[in-house]
Amino acid sequence: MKLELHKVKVTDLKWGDKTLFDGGTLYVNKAEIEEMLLEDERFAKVSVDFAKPGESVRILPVKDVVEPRCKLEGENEVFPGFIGDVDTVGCGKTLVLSGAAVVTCGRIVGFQEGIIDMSGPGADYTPFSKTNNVVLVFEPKEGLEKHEYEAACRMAGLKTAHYLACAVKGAAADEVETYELPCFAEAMKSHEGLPKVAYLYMLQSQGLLHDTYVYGVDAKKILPTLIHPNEVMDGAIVSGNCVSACDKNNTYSHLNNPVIKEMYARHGKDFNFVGCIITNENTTLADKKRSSSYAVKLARLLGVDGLIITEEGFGNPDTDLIMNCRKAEKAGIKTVLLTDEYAGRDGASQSLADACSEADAVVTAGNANEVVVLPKMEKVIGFPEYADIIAGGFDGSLREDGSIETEIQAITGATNELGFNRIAAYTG
Amino acid sequence: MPVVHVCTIVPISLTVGANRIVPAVAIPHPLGDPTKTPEEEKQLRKHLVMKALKALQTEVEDQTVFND
Amino acid sequence: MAYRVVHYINQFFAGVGGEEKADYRPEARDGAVGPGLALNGALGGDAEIVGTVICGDSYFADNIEEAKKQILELIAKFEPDAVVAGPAFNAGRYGTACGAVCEAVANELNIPTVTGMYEENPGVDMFKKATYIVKTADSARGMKDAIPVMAKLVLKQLRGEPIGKPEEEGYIPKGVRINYFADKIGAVRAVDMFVKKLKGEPYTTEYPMPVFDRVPPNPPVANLAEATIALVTSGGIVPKGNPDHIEASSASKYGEYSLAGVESLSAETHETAHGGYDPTYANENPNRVLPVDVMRELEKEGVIKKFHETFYTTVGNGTSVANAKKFGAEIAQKLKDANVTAVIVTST
Amino acid sequence: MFGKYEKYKVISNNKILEGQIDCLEFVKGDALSVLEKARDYIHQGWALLNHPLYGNFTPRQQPYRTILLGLRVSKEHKPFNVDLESLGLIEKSILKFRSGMPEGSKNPPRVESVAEDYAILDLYLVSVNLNRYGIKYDFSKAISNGINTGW
Repeated sequence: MKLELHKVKVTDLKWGDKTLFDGGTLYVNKAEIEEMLLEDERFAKVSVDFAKPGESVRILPVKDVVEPRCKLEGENEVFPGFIGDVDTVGCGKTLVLSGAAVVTCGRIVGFQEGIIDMSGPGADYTPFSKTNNVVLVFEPKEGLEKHEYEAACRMAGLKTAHYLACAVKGAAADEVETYELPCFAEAMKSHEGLPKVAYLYMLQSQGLLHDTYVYGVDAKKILPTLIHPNEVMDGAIVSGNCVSACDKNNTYSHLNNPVIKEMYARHGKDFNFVGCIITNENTTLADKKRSSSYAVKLARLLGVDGLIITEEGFGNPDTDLIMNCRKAEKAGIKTVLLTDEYAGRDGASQSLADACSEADAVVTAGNANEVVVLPKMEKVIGFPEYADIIAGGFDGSLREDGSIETEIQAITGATNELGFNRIAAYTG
Repeated sequence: MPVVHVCTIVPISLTVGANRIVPAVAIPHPLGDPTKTPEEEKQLRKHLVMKALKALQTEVEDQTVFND
Repeated sequence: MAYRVVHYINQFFAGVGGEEKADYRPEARDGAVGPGLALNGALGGDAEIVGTVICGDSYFADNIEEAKKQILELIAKFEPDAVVAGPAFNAGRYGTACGAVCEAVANELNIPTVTGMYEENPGVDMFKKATYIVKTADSARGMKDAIPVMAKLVLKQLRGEPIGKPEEEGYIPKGVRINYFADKIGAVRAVDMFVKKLKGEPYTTEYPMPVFDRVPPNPPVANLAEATIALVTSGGIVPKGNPDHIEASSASKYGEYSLAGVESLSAETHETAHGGYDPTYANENPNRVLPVDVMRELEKEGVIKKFHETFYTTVGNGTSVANAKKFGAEIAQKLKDANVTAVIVTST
Repeated sequence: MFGKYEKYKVISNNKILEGQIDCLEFVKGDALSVLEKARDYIHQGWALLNHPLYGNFTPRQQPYRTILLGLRVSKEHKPFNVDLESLGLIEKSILKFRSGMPEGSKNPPRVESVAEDYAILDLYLVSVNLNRYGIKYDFSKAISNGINTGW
């Protein structure tokens, strides 16, 4: 499968009568978006706003972040099962508005959503302080159930991302990246002498408001399966969860999965990257056992020498991570794990809820309990009063002067376990 | 000075590095069984302690679990 | 104005005398004394040793609470901005005193502290969480190397500068996880580590998993009929009312209780302090956890020579490995001193 | 696999489940007391069917816990046969809860204002597992139990 990402660099956002792209600026027709989204009867109100890098702006509570993409050539459309049909994606050409993002913002449950600061110390922690954000703020119809509201917000984010990308069709790409991996028959024969490796990609799948979708299918209902990394770049994996902001993989980070990117970069040099296995993180122990065994079995069928394993979330997924690691290592497959930590505010508690001696190569995305103070911003998009109850925040965290004292758990993408950020931790 | 560990959850004892291990009855009552009569229960306890003493008299080279 | 530093040292380094002077009582002197002169130099004028507090190692060890109080008062009088203790190298009592003084200063005066010890000094395990302990050689020959590292750490704290990784700054890890921004993103670090692991090259995990120790087995009891057997339990059996208030979980202490004249435990005399299991059965009949009735019987029957009349008890539930190790070492020493032949440890 | 338990037990302090499930043992108390109750049953041979740390909450965030237990169908059932995996998990989870409790407890989140959210989210997460094991309950009744406030 071969996929070209045609990247158009967005450096500024402006309101316009027509949504179009000109000289690095994305002009956005606000009314058109609001109208489009209000077609969904589940919303009572939708408003659109901008948040750009360096501005004194805070967005909260943030649900998801999506990068605008659409197909230029090839079968189907991006986000299969939501925007596109359920047919295969990952081939042909895809337009990417790099440097831009759609941020969805609304109170689904009164906690578990995140904060994005566009400047100040908080901006160092979130990857989305560096993107030009089109922010969607929702209010639901009265009496709408939470999981229905989540589905509506999810769909609205994807729709808007697709809409923005479609309006830019025809613009010259600043950069074209090509991603190609051959079929297994060929992959097994190529790059003789290099170890064969795969990526084991864990997806949050604990239940309503804690789910991830693969081609529109709820990931808790899948058995671990193979996916081509190019499919992920076309939006085959969509986030549908409202779990802790710092370490849920929002749709943006699935689309731009840095592990996939880096494994492609080293493919043919340091190893032979043969593919991705996706697995889930269910809450019944029987499912955990079945999925970890099945995922490792797939790795064995592929005959790989090594697996990079990334976790999503914390707590019970630590058990999935350790099961995956232990079963792979017992099968003679070398593993590296990517996780984050909950070591307490003083950093003195046990970081993970599970452990095994086989897990001897771990990369950490930092301690999510670290406390930071986020100074007052001139403008707040969303609902500032929720700072108090957002995960990681606590009573009194929204101070009278408008600053927020919080654990970085509340910052969107702060301890992303796909390894999106530079943050790490050591034992001091 | 040899030590014997009488405990219910043998795998934990193995993990923490005990060298002589005698499995016990149950977590809330490692050396007893409330479903038995007091006499039977004491017999059971004595049996376990004797097993522990036997373990203390046994030469071991590695972690050893003393089953019946 | 230079920061004010107080230096704590023992009688030996103060030039008072050796072991024969180890009961020397706490005393304060103005300015730097002994190793303090070198330390003062290393502080380079940004900070100055305004006073030195001296205490004999035995006096401290024998009167810990009282000594701590006296020393703290003497230190406070100098109105310091920071306290440096030692370095104590491999001297166990001195190391413990340095650690305890630093801990008390941090808690009571809320100012930065630094000490220095050899890795195997027992003070390290006891106080590494409470203060920065610079890693030193095992004897005073390491003074020259230790002083500048300690000076740098105290200055960094005084100036509010971030303290780097233990290997960069030369201190023994406190065991707390600290965030920092690495040069590369996590995914790149993971793939780098992955390539090294695949090639069999050395790599360092960013999060070491908790590990457990192993000890070689001890030789067996040769003659049981001549043996003294002791009971130790992590099942939390204590005299009724839990006189020492051993915690239901995360125990910070163990209990040491006499069984002189006790033939069997009962619901009237003993109970469990353990919060990790349903206590109904243990409270009904504590012999179910600590088999005193059977031990007495075996003693009478001559199967064993003697049942050791002191038992040791703690709560295994959630108790930190460091505490458990400390309890274990102390209990083992006491049993050894009492000429116990072998031990039965019971756990729930 | 899913049919090998002869009995189920649901232990919960989630008030919206009260009266909705036949095998429910309702615990009046905090989340930790639910875990401790479950642990006592595990010590007596019950197996844990869902991970006690379900949902991505730090222990001091989520006031509700609902734990599913199953008793194995076994001819030679030993009374005190402990399921080690269950035991390990419940112990680790209790430790997590204990270590997480003191932290911030001086400033707990304003739970009252979001208590209903917490209760409903707990139901959402646990309903997947209840369905999995065919444990009957009335989802919409429980939800309407919970909705006292709009959002």
